[in-house]
Amino acid sequence: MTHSQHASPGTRQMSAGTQHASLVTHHSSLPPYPDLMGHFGPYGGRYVAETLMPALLDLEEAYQRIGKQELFEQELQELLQHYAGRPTPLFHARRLSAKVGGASLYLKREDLAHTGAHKINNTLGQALLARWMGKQKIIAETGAGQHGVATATVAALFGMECRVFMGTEDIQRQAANVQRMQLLGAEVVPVASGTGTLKDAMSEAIRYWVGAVRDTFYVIGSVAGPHPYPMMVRNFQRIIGDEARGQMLDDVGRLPDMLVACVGGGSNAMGLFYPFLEDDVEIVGVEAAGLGVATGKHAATLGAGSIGVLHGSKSYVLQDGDGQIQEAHSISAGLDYPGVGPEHAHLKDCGRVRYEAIDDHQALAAFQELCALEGIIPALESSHAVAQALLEASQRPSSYIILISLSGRGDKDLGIVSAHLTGTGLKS
Amino acid sequence: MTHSQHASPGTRQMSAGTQHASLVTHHSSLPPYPDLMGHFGPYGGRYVAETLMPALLDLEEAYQRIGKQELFEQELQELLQHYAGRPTPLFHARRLSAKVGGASLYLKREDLAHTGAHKINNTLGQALLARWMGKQKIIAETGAGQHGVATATVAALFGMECRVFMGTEDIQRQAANVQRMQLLGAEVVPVASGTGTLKDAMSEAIRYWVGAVRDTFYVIGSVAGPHPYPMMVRNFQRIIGDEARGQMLDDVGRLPDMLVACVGGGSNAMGLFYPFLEDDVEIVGVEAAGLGVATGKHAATLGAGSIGVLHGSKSYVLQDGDGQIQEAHSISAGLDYPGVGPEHAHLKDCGRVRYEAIDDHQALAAFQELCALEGIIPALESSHAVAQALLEASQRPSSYIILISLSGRGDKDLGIVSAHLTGTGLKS
Amino acid sequence: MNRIARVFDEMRRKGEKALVGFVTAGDPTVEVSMDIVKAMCEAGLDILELGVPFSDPTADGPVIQRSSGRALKAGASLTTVLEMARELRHTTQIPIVLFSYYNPILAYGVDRFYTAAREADVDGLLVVDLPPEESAEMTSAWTGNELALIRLVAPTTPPERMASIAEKASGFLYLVSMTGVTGSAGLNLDEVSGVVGSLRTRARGIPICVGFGISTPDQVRAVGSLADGAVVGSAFERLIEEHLHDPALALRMGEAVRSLKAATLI
Amino acid sequence: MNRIARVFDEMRRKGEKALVGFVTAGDPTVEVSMDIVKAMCEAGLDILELGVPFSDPTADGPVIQRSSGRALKAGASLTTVLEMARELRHTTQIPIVLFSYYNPILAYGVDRFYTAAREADVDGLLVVDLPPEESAEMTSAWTGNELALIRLVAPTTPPERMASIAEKASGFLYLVSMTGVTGSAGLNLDEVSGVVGSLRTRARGIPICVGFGISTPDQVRAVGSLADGAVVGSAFERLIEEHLHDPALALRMGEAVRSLKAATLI
Ligand SMILES: Cc1ncc(COP(=O)(O)O)c(C=O)c1O
Ligand SMILES: Cc1ncc(COP(=O)(O)O)c(C=O)c1O
Repeated sequence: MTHSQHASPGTRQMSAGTQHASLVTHHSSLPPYPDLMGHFGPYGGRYVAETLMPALLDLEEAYQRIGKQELFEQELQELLQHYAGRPTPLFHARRLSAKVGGASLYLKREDLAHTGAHKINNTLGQALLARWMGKQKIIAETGAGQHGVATATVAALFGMECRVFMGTEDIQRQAANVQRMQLLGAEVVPVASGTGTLKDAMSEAIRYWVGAVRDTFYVIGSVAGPHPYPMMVRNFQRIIGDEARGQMLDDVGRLPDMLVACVGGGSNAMGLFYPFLEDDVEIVGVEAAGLGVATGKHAATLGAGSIGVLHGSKSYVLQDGDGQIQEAHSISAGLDYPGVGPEHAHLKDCGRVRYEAIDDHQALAAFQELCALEGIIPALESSHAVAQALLEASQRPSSYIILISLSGRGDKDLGIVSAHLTGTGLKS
Repeated sequence: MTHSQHASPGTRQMSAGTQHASLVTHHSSLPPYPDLMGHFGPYGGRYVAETLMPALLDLEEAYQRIGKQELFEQELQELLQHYAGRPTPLFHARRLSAKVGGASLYLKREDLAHTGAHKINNTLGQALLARWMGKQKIIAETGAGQHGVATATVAALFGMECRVFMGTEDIQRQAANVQRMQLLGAEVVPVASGTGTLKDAMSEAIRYWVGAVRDTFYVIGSVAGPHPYPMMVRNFQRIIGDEARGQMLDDVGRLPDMLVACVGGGSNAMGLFYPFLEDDVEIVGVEAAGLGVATGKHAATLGAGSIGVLHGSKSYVLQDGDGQIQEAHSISAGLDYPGVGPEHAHLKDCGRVRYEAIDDHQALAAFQELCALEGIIPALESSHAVAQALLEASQRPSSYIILISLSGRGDKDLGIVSAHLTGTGLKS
Repeated sequence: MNRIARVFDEMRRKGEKALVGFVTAGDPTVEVSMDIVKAMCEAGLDILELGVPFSDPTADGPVIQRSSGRALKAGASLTTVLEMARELRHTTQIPIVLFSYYNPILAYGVDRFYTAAREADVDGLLVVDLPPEESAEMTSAWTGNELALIRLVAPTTPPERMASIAEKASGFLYLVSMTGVTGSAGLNLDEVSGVVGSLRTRARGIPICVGFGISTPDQVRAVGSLADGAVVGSAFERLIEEHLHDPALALRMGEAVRSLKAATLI
Repeated sequence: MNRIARVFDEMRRKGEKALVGFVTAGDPTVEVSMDIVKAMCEAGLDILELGVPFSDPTADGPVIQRSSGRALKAGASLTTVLEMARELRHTTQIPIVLFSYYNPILAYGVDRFYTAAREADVDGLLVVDLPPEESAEMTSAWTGNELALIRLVAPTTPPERMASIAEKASGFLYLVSMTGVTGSAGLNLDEVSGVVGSLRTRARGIPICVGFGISTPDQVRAVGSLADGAVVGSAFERLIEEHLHDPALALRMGEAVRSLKAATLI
């Protein structure tokens, strides 16, 4: 998407048909990736049991074939606009900027997308692809429940059968989202194995898929999993960055100086970052430091993990010396994952993106700041990005612009937040 | 807003500066109203204690003076677009339409507005006006908590002190919204008097205002209360109808045949209806029939009430023979009010709008239908409109278009819905 | 000359100020309420304000809200209040002013109310939520003008507005002492003095009574030094509430009136 | 000729089919696991698959998930498994195939693993989540090719893909009997027969063993009539789970092997 497509200032336009069409984009500074095998440098790939390989090859073929068709593009754009509420606004957070007394902060408002997070961009894309491929059953894993809700939502919209795998621990801490999925007609399958969180939900979804692969489409919720998912999800999410890029040019007349997004699996971050990779823009991904990286109770996969293979792709993972996957910890269920999308691993290694980590306490404080200063209740996931942006902003002049991915709204987190605020005496 | 302003199909535009500028609109079929005293036919007016009269006169003067200024308009449009997420989409609910097998149903997606309902349109307008008037303190009443949240939100955005009055009964059934308001920095004042619901919250807000009128702006949440509120709130909400009208013309090429909206105080309904009043469009307002109008446990003020004066204006009210206000009942806290905006009373009397009532059971069924068929979880308030639209649609051909105001999202209602579905065996 | 005017004439002659007493009619029961009101009149009250209970009294603080609630529970209504007034006339010539929200009157029927109030020999009416802007619809339906229409003036009322209110007022002007609902604390005599002064020059000779926040003889005396009368309401209702089941309640109310009335004799 | 090839040669000669037995190494403890494995080998098992426990076994059903969990809790790791293999070699010449997910090997170091596996005299390796597309990165780091790389073929594998898989395979081809994780029920012999037939024409003579869902002697016999061997896994793990604290556990496992092995003698 070029600037000319956002030419009329003050209006919110959507140019149909181009946002995710370029499946492989060529960067001057970065080699084209992923390659045909789904590798982002040494990362990515397809590390799955043979039963699934043919399905992944089919999926990639179908995505490359269908995803490029104009009619598919049109349908998807229609849905993004009329159903998901795109484009989402770009908001200049003036009071937050003033408070921090440094750079100017802008928020890309994915919290206003239907179902309350960026996840819907991807589930609409994948479910539409499933429909074009003639699949009537979809499954998904979910942690915070946001991807589960977004999947259940599109399943309802398309009249598909939907099963969502969710850890028993997460079912407890995200009860409202469980109810939402059920109202939307999805079956929520509790996963008690392992730590009962997102990692185990994803493992279980893969297991189920192994058995149901012939007629079931697996809607993965982030830029993780085997190829073509990291590429495909990034392409469905790049609308965040494409829109934001155009909006910055329209509203401010220039690109931001920095992008900040939280990184769980990494889809909202890739969605925002991708269209800016060739620009002269600093890019920061923010992982969850949980109780602190030093305590071992965190989800800073890129910051403190090592290279491994989990859930079908090679990337950074949290693991012990024996290659056993470690439990992650974060106050936000959506970041509580010991893996990360392979493209992030690559962007880290080649230095294009800087990855930082924000702990539970900092995230909560940023959550409260945004509530009190701008009247926006962010998701705890997104609060990590806000917290990092506040740190960055404080060291920069007011002419410096930081664009934050506000990946979701915090309604789902009210229970957790109040428990923490009461428990820790952080009460505002 | 004229059609020409929505000329480019497929794009979502916002024309700055015109939506609510015409404070008094002249209808060919209806006399211009309200008159200078705030009367809509025999309804409306200012029935308040003398202490408040000067404030109301000031407010009206300020609104007429400031509301017309281009800079005010611009600021408001900016906020509506970049903060509240306007324009909200128009969505063709194909599966719902197919299921009912009659008219085509379109949804105006106020559920996607920031804070999850149309209420933000009005609170942005009023809080901005308060700011222009130099007031730093705002108060509000709330029932479902949506107006309270929307008020607390703009208070945070503008750095204002905010107090929200809420019935103790409603505090119980809308606990999440209480928490949201508190996180946003508002003080939620529990009102135990009377029935502990919206009516009493509004009475208490008025009482508080009587004492604090010199420096406090009262942000009323619907087209109720004394003049100029019914007119002002309608004008701040007419953006719903202005947008929808343009979107219908752009997307479908013609106006809808029917509008349907739920009526609590009546603000989302007036917001949608107002720009269509002179058009050849059937208009239906939907009140809450609660357990059934015959049981006496309902909120069908226009349908089963009589003329009276409540909370500062003359309109229909639910009252006994002695003029004592009766308790309303509805499964949806936002419709649970024994009064209704005076403009609706007028539109009823002059026959321009037909008012119907939908009971708890029907609303719940429509709630479930919309969840399961379209992946949209509506507010219980909005579910009343959906239910009525389904009834209307079933008796009409597929060429007939019904536009429904989806006034809010249902996240706030999950607890109530699940309690009812379990309790009544309605479980889908 | 009606009873209200006569009282203020008399006060002026005697060098006294008027003690205006408000109680909700029917609180705690219609019978006890009658006893209370009679005792108050016998104790020397100058003007009686009989409150019509209403479900949603937006201008009243908690004390009168609860009193209204008790009266409604006891079955009181505008009809009851009119009956009480009629019965009171058998024993007293005190000016009776009905104090009501508009809705009970509207539900009763505005013209029917006028007739009934006159039949009951009521002297005046104060409708707390009916400002001059809206009151024409009531008065124009009246079949005469023998009912004094008491008007409220608030501390927020600008001078020009005072004048136009006074123009339509009769009986007396009820000056609200502060911004707040009934029963609020914090009477500020300096402020009241200023507003009374401002109102006096625009009152066309209509007597001015000050109400809200007045509960002690000292306050009555102080207000009496500024205006033509003092209205006491919540203080009486508080007494009722504190002695709901006390058989000597009426006696106590009489005593309270006596001690307040004594403070009006300057 | 390595041990795996030798076994299939021998089977062919004897007119038997191979019984391939899978157990998770270290379940329930490393010691008991050694006893179990020894007993199984003594009881006539033809090929031993030693499972490397992994925290996130995405291709395994609940039984092997739990077994993996027990082994991890007991402290087992790839190092332990290699040690177990080395120790086993003191008492048996049975072909030992390590069955692992890729991550433990990656963490151990791919080249280091190759050396250690050869030192332990391991014969083959099956990495369940390493399809041919990705396996070059492992094998190219290997310092030799003495480790047979067992390949999976699934019912979803299209014919051309079977051929290309077979091309890179050595030891034997592991044909997954059904779409599903380990321990799934519902073995469909007609389907298996079709897939075996299809695979056979593309297998370049590499023996074919069928696994997943095989737990009874009848099933072993039936599969034996179609392929070169039957793999039994979850059935053994279920037995371990049911007799976790039974001192006769190893004996029972041996008995189970004997009764299944009997069914391979067609
Ligand atoms: C609001 C929100 N933001 C971020 C995330 C993390 O996912 P990702 O890193 O893929 O954007 C989640 C996951 O649930 C989420 O709900
Ligand atoms: C979603 C929603 N719709 C409708 C209403 C009713 O208000 P009104 O009739 O003013 O639109 C409310 C009130 O809380 C609401 O939250």
